[in-house]
Amino acid sequence: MPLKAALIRRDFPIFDRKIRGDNRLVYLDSGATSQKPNIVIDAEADFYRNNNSAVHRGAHQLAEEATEAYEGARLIVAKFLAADGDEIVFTKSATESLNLLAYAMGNAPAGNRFHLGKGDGIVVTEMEHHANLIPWQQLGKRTGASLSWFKVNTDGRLDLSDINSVITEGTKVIALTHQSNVLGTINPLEAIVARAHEVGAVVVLDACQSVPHMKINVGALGVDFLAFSGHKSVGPTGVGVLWGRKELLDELPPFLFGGSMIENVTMTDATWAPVPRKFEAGVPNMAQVVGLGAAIEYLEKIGLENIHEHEVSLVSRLLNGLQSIDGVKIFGPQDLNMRGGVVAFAVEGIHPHDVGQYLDSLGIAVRTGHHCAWPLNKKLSVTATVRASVYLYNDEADIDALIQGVQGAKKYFGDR
Amino acid sequence: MPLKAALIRRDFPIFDRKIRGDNRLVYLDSGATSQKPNIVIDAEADFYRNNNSAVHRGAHQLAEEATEAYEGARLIVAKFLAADGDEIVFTKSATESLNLLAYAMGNAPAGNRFHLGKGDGIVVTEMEHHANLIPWQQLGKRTGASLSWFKVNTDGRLDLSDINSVITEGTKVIALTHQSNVLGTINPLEAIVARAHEVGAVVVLDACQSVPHMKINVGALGVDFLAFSGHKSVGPTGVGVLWGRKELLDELPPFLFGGSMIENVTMTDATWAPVPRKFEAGVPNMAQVVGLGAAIEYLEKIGLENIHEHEVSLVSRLLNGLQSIDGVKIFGPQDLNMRGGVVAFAVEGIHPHDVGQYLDSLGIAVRTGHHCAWPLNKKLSVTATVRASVYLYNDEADIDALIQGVQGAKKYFGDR
Amino acid sequence: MQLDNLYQAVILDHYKRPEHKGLSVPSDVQVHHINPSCGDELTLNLSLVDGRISLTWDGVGCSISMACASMMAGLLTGKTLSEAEPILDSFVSLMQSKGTQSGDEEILEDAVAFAGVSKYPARIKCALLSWMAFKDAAVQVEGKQSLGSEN
Amino acid sequence: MQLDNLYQAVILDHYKRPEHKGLSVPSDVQVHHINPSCGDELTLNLSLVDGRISLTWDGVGCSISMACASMMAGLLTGKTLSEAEPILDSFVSLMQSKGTQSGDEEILEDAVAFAGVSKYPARIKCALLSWMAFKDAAVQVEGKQSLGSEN
Ligand SMILES: Cc1ncc(COP(=O)(O)O)c(C=O)c1O
Ligand SMILES: Cc1ncc(COP(=O)(O)O)c(C=O)c1O
Repeated sequence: MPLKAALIRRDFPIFDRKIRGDNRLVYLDSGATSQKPNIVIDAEADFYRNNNSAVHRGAHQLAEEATEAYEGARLIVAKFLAADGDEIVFTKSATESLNLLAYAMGNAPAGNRFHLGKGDGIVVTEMEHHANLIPWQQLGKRTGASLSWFKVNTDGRLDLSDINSVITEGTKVIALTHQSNVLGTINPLEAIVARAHEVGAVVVLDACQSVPHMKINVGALGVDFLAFSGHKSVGPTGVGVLWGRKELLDELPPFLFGGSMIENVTMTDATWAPVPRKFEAGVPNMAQVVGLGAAIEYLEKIGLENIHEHEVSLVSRLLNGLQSIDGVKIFGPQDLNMRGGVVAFAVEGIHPHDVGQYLDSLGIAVRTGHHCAWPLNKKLSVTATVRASVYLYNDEADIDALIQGVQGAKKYFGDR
Repeated sequence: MPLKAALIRRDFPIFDRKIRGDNRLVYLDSGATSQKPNIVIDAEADFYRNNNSAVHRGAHQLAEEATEAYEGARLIVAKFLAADGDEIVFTKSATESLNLLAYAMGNAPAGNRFHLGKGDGIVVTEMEHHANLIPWQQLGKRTGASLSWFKVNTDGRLDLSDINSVITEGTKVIALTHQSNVLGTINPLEAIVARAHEVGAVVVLDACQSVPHMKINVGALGVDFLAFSGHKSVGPTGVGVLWGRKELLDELPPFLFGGSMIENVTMTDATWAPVPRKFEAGVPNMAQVVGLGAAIEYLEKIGLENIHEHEVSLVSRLLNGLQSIDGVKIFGPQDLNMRGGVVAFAVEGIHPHDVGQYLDSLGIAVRTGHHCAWPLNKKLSVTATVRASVYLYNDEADIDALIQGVQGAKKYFGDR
Repeated sequence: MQLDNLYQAVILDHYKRPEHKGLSVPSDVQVHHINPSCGDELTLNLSLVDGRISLTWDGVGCSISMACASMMAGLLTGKTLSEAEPILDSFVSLMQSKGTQSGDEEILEDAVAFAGVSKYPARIKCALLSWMAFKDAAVQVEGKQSLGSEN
Repeated sequence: MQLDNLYQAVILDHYKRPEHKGLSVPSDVQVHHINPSCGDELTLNLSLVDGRISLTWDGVGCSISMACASMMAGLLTGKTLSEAEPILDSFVSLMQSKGTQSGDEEILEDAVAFAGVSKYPARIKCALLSWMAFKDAAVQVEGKQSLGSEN
């Protein structure tokens, strides 16, 4: 069912404002963070106004209500991913979710399946966001495990030709992105998951750029852990999700230590509560979790399939438009079947920052820079790119504005 | 200047609601989490409605505005603590702030002043919240450093008589709470800070229960790091603060790895941005940080001295009232000069859960349990206590309701 | 008063005059359970005498958890493990009913008095403390028996 | 167009026809600075000839950062380190002025064209990239000199 972006935009109050004078907001930076509908803003506010209280503690009515709201959101997220409630851990961001995994594995004692040491291997890819690269670099340094990676082809896809020599018997973890936040590439997972499980490794999926944009069923993907951020999913800032298979979360040691994650505590020792509470120390980001529940219900009402279809059609228009401009180079696959709503490009002779600044003067928000994927930029031999990313509230007029804007930038910087 | 709690309550929308039928809300659980004024709720919502965008990235107007709002809040917090902006790190909670320190110290290589190993010592106290105990237990286990602690006297104060044998030449870190979240004790810091610095150790202050309730000047306290939570300071959930001396934060290795905290990244290595960004990986909890800024401005407008005075007067009334009830035992010091607005007590023959449940039926919210300080409970030989905690919106009627409620509970459970 | 629904007289009776309290020595299995959110503790001794359950317990906790242990011990003592199973299931489902069930008196006898607890989510753990301890003990004792029968 | 305030003609000129670009060999000190938020890079060679600054540079970056390096090199070359200091200070304070200053032409000459940058917080780092590199290089070269004079 085609989306009515104009109607959807009415749910998002930020589109009422003007940019740089009297320009309408053309927001093409949802890959960095999405805008928020009223229903999400209100869910957070209503929690504070009516039910605010520390969850899982206190035997008073507010505490009961807060707990119900918080745990209710967990069930919404679980259903959304086709997972169990006990498999959903709330964090502050995808960055924390991924660091949680790396640190928790670092905490695993010998004998634990997550224990890493010399001879063990961690595998990533050249297209990872820093959040799914540096934690693993550091885990390798801390434990002695080696780090290796899948290369990226010139067309912006993973090179899986050497899969059996990249993922070896010693490999314990493979961490990769579902969709590149620069190239837009959607990585095929079957071969990697199969090979990983063949050697007894777990697969960690950075789903920041996929979960908000397409229907995800964790069972069908076959991965073992998955991370995403609320703020990219029309949800509040300050909340992320880690999903993991129950039996793996059971075995994984905890990460943050403090209140509510314990079973018993003495001055010198502590034991842990069952999952998911083992991973949720302290008074949690309650209002944000409740807001994320509202966000996911909103996305589901619109339909993730519809959102994905809408984005594909916008990206198709965008790719065509950009290709028609002389001197524009697009990074990443052109095949719409293997890409999502993120398009990175460069304009010959004009630095991305300058392109971005010119677009901004027209009210068009894009991202410029290395997009937290510096090694990928180096591989592509660019210092920076312009990145436009679309979401459910964008429409064809936004795409056309961008294309005209790029033409305008060429004129502006070329003719002066 | 005496507070007008009745006027203040009008700023907090939750007091419009009714509890368990038609009871007014008597909220005496601010030690767990505080309620939020409209101005804070609106600050978060307004950020989403007007300026939402990823900070420190993108060269468009929204990104500029979001960055200004976010960094503006940092300056508010810095001024509030009489610190520098670069010394303020935003986290998701005090729990994260304290874990950040423990993990970052665990990451320190030999030669770094925070490096710990066999022969080094970590010192805590028997009255720590789990959030300021377990991270240090675990750091000790990971590094081989030993854990020792200050004992708690029978009157609920720290026993500093053996300070020179608890803090020794090998001690690297002393982590303690400013105010106990169970006993209400405000710990004197001079002797500990002096001894710590004499042996070259750093002092980490868990200020969760003090920063929201009294004027704090980090320089005057003399400590080296300080942590508190936004949600206990009339701020949003999902935001915490770590303050640290600039030169110490400079030397401390990072904790969470990801976007925005880097200087340069290759496939195998990374270098770090200057503080505070080194400690703020990923798209941060922007709306919550902005909300915290509004919360602190609100508290400052009312005046921390006034808030503290108000709480002391309420606690005085509460202690007197409880002492007049037969069979009520109060834990912690009775001297109002060394205690804050948290009072834990037990009622002979009635389990705290049952007392709490009875109070709840009257609309009175208290906390029951071990309050995440299990070792302290064991030391006090109780499995649980009832805890009432006051804040700026409480008044004498709240205290009187609690005292009557306790009397009612005695009757309810005693006579049946 | 709505609270009377939670604190039925029979519950407070058991709290004040607990039954089967005091641990028998020896027992086939002993389990120790804690409610981490409040620190309440329960130790349960389970023996099978001619295949019939014998339960004794000790602990510290609130009226709900202690009364529940007392009533449970009375209810299950003398039953076989397979007779106990549906009783456990019935009690657990009553607790999860959010106040929509009143409990099957045929099965639960006096323990239907705990129906009111299901409306107070924070207290359900109190009521289940002893039952979860029993569940744990039953699994252990069955393990021991099957080991024994293999020898 | 408001944007013209940011992209003054003289800035775009320097961007298209940069001056002092191409690194001299040898130099007293060489520094390499990066703008981590965008990946822009600048290498700056600083030599002192009879106490007078000689600057050459190379790099990749946006019009603002590259034009700024070009103009700065021209402005500082031939000056002494102590003459350069107030120029640096003046430029930094112009950048921090949030659009409230227009810059002192006596001191900054053509570099007042960057006044518009101060209204775009995200671009201030671009303009400061070369100046911070110079500051760093100046400290290093002074360190070398004082070492030299001790010998
Ligand atoms: C003394 C003390 N320390 C630490 C914490 C942990 O704070 P949070 O749960 O907000 O992370 C709390 C509150 O729960 C506390 O009272
Ligand atoms: C692919 C990818 N991974 C990880 C992240 C990190 O997410 P966050 O900054 O929300 O923690 C992002 C977004 O910045 C991303 O696009």
